[in-house]
Amino acid sequence: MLPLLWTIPLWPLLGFLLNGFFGRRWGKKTSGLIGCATILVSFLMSVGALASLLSLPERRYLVAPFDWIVVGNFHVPFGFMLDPLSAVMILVVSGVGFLIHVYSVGYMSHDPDQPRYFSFLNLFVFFMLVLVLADNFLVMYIGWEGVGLCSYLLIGFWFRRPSAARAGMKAFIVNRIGDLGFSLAIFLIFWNFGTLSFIEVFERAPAVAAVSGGLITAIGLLLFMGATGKSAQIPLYVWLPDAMEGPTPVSALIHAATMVTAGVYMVARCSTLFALAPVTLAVVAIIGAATALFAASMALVQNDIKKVLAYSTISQLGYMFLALGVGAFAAGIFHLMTHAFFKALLFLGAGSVIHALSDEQDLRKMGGLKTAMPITYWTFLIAALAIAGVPPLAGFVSKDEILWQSFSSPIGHWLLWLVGTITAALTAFYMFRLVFLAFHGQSRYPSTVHPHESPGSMAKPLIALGVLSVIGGWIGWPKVLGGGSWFEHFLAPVFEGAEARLPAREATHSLGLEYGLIAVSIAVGLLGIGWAYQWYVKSPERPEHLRTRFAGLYNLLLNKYWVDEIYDAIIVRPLVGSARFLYRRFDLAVVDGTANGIAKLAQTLAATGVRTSTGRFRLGAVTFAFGCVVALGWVVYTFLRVSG
Amino acid sequence: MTLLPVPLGNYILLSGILFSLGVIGVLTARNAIIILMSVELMLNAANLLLVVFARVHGDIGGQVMVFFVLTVAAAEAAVGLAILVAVFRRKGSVDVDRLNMLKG
Amino acid sequence: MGLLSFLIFFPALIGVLLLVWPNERQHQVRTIATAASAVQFIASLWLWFGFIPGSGFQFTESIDWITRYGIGYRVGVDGISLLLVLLTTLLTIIAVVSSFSAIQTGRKGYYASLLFLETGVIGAFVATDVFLFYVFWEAMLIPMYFLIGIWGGDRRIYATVKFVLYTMFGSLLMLVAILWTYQYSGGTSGGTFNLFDWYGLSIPATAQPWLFAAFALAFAIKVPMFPFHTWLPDAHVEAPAAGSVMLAGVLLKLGTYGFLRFAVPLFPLGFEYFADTLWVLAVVGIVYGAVMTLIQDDIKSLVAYSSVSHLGFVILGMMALNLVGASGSLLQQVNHGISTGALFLLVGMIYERRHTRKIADYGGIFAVMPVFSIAFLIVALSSIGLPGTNGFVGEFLILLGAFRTRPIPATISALAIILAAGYMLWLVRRVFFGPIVHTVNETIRDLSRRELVTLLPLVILIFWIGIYPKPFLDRIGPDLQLWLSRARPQEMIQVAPKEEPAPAAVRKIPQHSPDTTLVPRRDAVPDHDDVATAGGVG
Amino acid sequence: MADQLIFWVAAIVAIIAAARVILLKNPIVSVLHLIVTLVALAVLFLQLSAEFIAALQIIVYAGAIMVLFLFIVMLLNLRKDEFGRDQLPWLRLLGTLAGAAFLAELISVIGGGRARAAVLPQEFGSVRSIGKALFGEYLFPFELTSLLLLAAVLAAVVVARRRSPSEPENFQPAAPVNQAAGNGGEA
Repeated sequence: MLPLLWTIPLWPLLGFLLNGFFGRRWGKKTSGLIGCATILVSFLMSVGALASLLSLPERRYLVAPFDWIVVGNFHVPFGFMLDPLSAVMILVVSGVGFLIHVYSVGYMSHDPDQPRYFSFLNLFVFFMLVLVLADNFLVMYIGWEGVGLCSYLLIGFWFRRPSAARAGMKAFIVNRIGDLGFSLAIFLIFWNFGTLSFIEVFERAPAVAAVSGGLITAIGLLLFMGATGKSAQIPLYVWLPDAMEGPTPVSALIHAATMVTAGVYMVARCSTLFALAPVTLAVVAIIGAATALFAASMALVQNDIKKVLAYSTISQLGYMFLALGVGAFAAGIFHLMTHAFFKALLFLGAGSVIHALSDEQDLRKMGGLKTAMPITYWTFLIAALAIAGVPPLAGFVSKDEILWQSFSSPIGHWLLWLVGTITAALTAFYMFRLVFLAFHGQSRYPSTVHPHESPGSMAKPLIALGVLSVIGGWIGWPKVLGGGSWFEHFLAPVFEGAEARLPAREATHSLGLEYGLIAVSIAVGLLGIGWAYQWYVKSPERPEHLRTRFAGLYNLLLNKYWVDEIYDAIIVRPLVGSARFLYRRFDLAVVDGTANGIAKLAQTLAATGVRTSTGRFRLGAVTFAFGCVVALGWVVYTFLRVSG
Repeated sequence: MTLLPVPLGNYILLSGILFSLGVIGVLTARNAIIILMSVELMLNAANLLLVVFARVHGDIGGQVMVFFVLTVAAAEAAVGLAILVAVFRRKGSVDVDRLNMLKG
Repeated sequence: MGLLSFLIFFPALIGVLLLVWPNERQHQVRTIATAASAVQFIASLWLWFGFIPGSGFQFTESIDWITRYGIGYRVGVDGISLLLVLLTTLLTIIAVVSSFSAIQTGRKGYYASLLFLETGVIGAFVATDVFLFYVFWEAMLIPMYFLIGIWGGDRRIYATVKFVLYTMFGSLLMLVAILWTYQYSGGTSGGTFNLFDWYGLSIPATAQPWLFAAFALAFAIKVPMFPFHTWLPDAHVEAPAAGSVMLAGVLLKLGTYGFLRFAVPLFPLGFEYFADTLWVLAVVGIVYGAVMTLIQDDIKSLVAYSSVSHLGFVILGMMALNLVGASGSLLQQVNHGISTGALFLLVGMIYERRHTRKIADYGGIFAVMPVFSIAFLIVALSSIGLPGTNGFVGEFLILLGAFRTRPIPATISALAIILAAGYMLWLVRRVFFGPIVHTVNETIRDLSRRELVTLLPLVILIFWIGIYPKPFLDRIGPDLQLWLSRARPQEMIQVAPKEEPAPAAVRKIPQHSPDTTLVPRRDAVPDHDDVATAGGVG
Repeated sequence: MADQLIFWVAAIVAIIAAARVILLKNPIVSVLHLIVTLVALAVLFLQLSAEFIAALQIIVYAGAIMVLFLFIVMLLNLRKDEFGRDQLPWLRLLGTLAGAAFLAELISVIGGGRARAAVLPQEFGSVRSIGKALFGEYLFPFELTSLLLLAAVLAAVVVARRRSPSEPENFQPAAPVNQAAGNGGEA
């Protein structure tokens, strides 16, 4: 199976081409079928690849179908690599992707442009698989910008809506800013390592680090800049909330499960580089924690169901980066996987709610859907519990592991743990605020709307994801709670390079402390749920009351700390303004002006010349006479000088 | 070896004076007739010198030159005056400043 | 009569034929022009397959013309000019086919001008005699003058006169420099205009800056580089669609080609003297061009200003003085020809339908013209350098190379790829997305079959070069290596190689140190290119 | 001694007459003064043994050309100069300046010179010697002068003839002074 590794991404590409060219002619039904089929095939192949990978002793398989760019000694093959890390990723991408495709068949059934939707979705999966399977930085960069393109296309899918088109453009440009950092890192890597392939770069990393540590830090920071762009961390997160303009399954696949995790995957993949630069790791951890808290705070007050989930995603990504920052690479990836399950489920659940209320997204116009949509409600509840960190669900396992690592890891810090724990509380609160507002209480939607449970094709994926959200955590059940933390061992070979570079982990952490922290995180989760219950079910008027008292704070959070407006004011508006000023004053006036000026100068010279010939010839006669005088004078002068 | 009545310099000086008067006449006069006559004056100044040097070098060529200058002067005067008549007929006056048809 | 001479004079011949074609049979003019440019393209394909990478100038012909002054009709093609000649023939046939419906008046003159333009440009690309190059360099201005002057928009006279005067001003200085260098080659007593001899000349260091400056100015105006770019938007806005395609696709490349063929290798010390200024001008050109593009309200001038930015990249690649940068620069010249050529074709198509170039007059076109919009999106993505398209390969190599030589300017220029994404996607949003504001836009018909056929080859090339650029890179590699050995003056190599290898660490790793490819000694380079006229048909 | 006296008298007369030619306003008087100058020069010619030239000077120059001038002046009835204010007064100054400059340059070159002259053959200035020269060495220029005179005659006739009879003879006298002089109306 492994030699066919490089065909895994080709299936979705085939789906893209088929749907792209013939989709309209074949109608919606078949285009949906093709879309799902290609993803299923690549999922099955991924499973097969994982199986055969397990049998390989050194857990790594490389294949390079052809040479992409060869100039002098700059040699970049179009190569793929399968190792435990990329195996996990392709499984998540194709697995969750397949479920979302099935869900989309139902969700997009009424949309005339369904073929175009499925072709773009398949193209996205293709680029994501290329990104994840790449064996060198440049092929990863293809996937990197490719997924950016697809998110642009899919966010702006309903292009008739100006806000969607604007959001798409914003997403692509902010991603591009991140990609700039990534490409600069690639340049630095090539010129200092002589190659771009992961294996060789990581082999040489220690030698280069020995010579100039600063270089590795610079590379690390630039790579992380790319990651913040793609995974929506401070300061480049502004595009994700607006990305909710796209169809909900798109948000589920791209803006929750796969694309946004590309940054986390990249940092994990380059763990050796990051491990060699403690400064960079610290930056990653701090930004991760800060983003988690910052995003969670904004999620508290959002009224749009998808916006809440968007900020929740940013916050959870912050967790993953926190894990990577403290050296717990495996924990980060584990949370990535579990997050993919329950966040996708949350989005799809929100999707079926919106679908049922005929495209109503405002929480204040929902309520009491518990009875009308039991499956959606229960699966949504499971996911909410998981994200809130209630054992034994997946969310608890991965989040707790991160919190523990951030505390216990030699390069971790208790402050990071504290921020993480506070965020966990906030997460539990806003999730259950959403649950109670949407599903409990009396219905606030207009009577004309009759919410109904979404059809089978949408319900089944919800159930599947629900199951995954529950059992997903068990494969990484930590030893301390009697599990085999199998997931960590599975990824160990990938991160052993990095582990070796990190300061040794003293094993003497007392078990008691670990249990204590686990208890604290569970308590915090329940606290959040109870707090939400208290405010939104017990006494619904309290949030109203608080809103008036802390109006300032409320508005600050509601308007997202006015970050968008600040960016617009300090970057976009001055840029466009100065461009217009430069164009009008400088380009047209000065540069073009000088060119036209020279032309005018020639004309004016000619005009003055003409004016002197007045036609009265006496003037001419005199000038002629003086000419003769001068000529004669010269003759006389030379004559005198000679004879003199 | 015979002698000139006066040293050569005087002749040249005389011719020079006559020539300058001619030039001044051409440049300052506003009546076309005067200008034409000044030109004749300049020609005569040249004739004088020709004759003087013919005498000094004993070469008859000088005087032949004067003969030719004379014919040229005659031709020039004829044409000049003809133009003058035409201008007068057209402009009603021979004031030179009226002739500015060649204005740029 | 070699293949190259055929490629040069065949279009001119057909052009004359078209001019004398009887008026009443006007409709045949189109078919003749298409047939001629098709034959021309196929002939140039022979060039592609017959070319042997790495063996210097091929298909060379040398006929004495004015022996008294050492002027000869010497032509030849090498890695540097091969791709550009192919680009010319491809764009010409596309230009011809695309103007069937656009041009109704004076068809004969129009197609004849296109063909004469092709003659002039190919002549300039393949001339290996500096005098011959100058003749073609001036000759190609005339057809372009007519193309813009007669079939252009409303301010065409101003635009075309400005274009010709601007270029003429530059090329006159170049003529002075050519004659000056001619003196060094022996002047009127035994001097020669043969480029290969000129490469061997040892021009004193004091004169090189002046000579380089003159050549560089002429080419900088043509590229166009920063201060001399204002003629480009006017020329493009007023030129007919096919005229713009040829102008952007091919004429601009003569500027950059000129640097590669003449200015830099002939006067390396002069090049080094002006290195800093050129670096600054390139970076300013890139960023300033991108910023200017941002706020254009006319599609054509937007694309024109973006060309200023793209060609700034080409110069940047050249300034990097390493194989990676140079290959990227040459490849980007071809890429720019393809993507900007396609953009002008597309703009021409909607101009034919709506007769306006203002962005504000459009909106929501995607719903009405899906095929057109997808084509435009693909070309737009290629122009902003999305991986998988040709733009990325060129731009990446350029930035990679430039980063090696001077990281700071390279980083600043890299900012322009964000601006590029900005202005292009903003254009796409305002034209294609959003609701249909002007009702007249609802009735535009989508692309006709003919229009699709003109776009197809360009889109295919966009993806071919993007995904598998190897055949192109292999063909240009060796000759660029030769160019580098000439561009970096001899003494530079002995004293302190400008290209000192990376920090010590890499030196420890023997096999993979970047770009310390052995630079052949100057004398080792086959000075007088007496390479047998391999592959020549004649 | 007599020779010197004759020279000085003739010279003085010539200079004064020439000066009055350009200074006087009345054209008729100017013509007469020019004739006086010519005669004075003729005298000098005689002194320099150029009898034929002197004769020519009197007969052709004074007799024919000056008579033509007089005729024209009479024909056009040019009375006292009634031209208006001079447009370019500074021009007059420049003119004199140019003349003076010529003279100065000439004077700076003269350098005295001596009175010696060559021994002359017997009938040096006579008609015979000039005739021999004219039809000998200078035959070709002589024929050319005939051509020149023919051209001049033709030109004079063509230019001076009245256009078509229909053309009204706008033979009005000079327009009143200031109006005409106003910045050359019909520029």
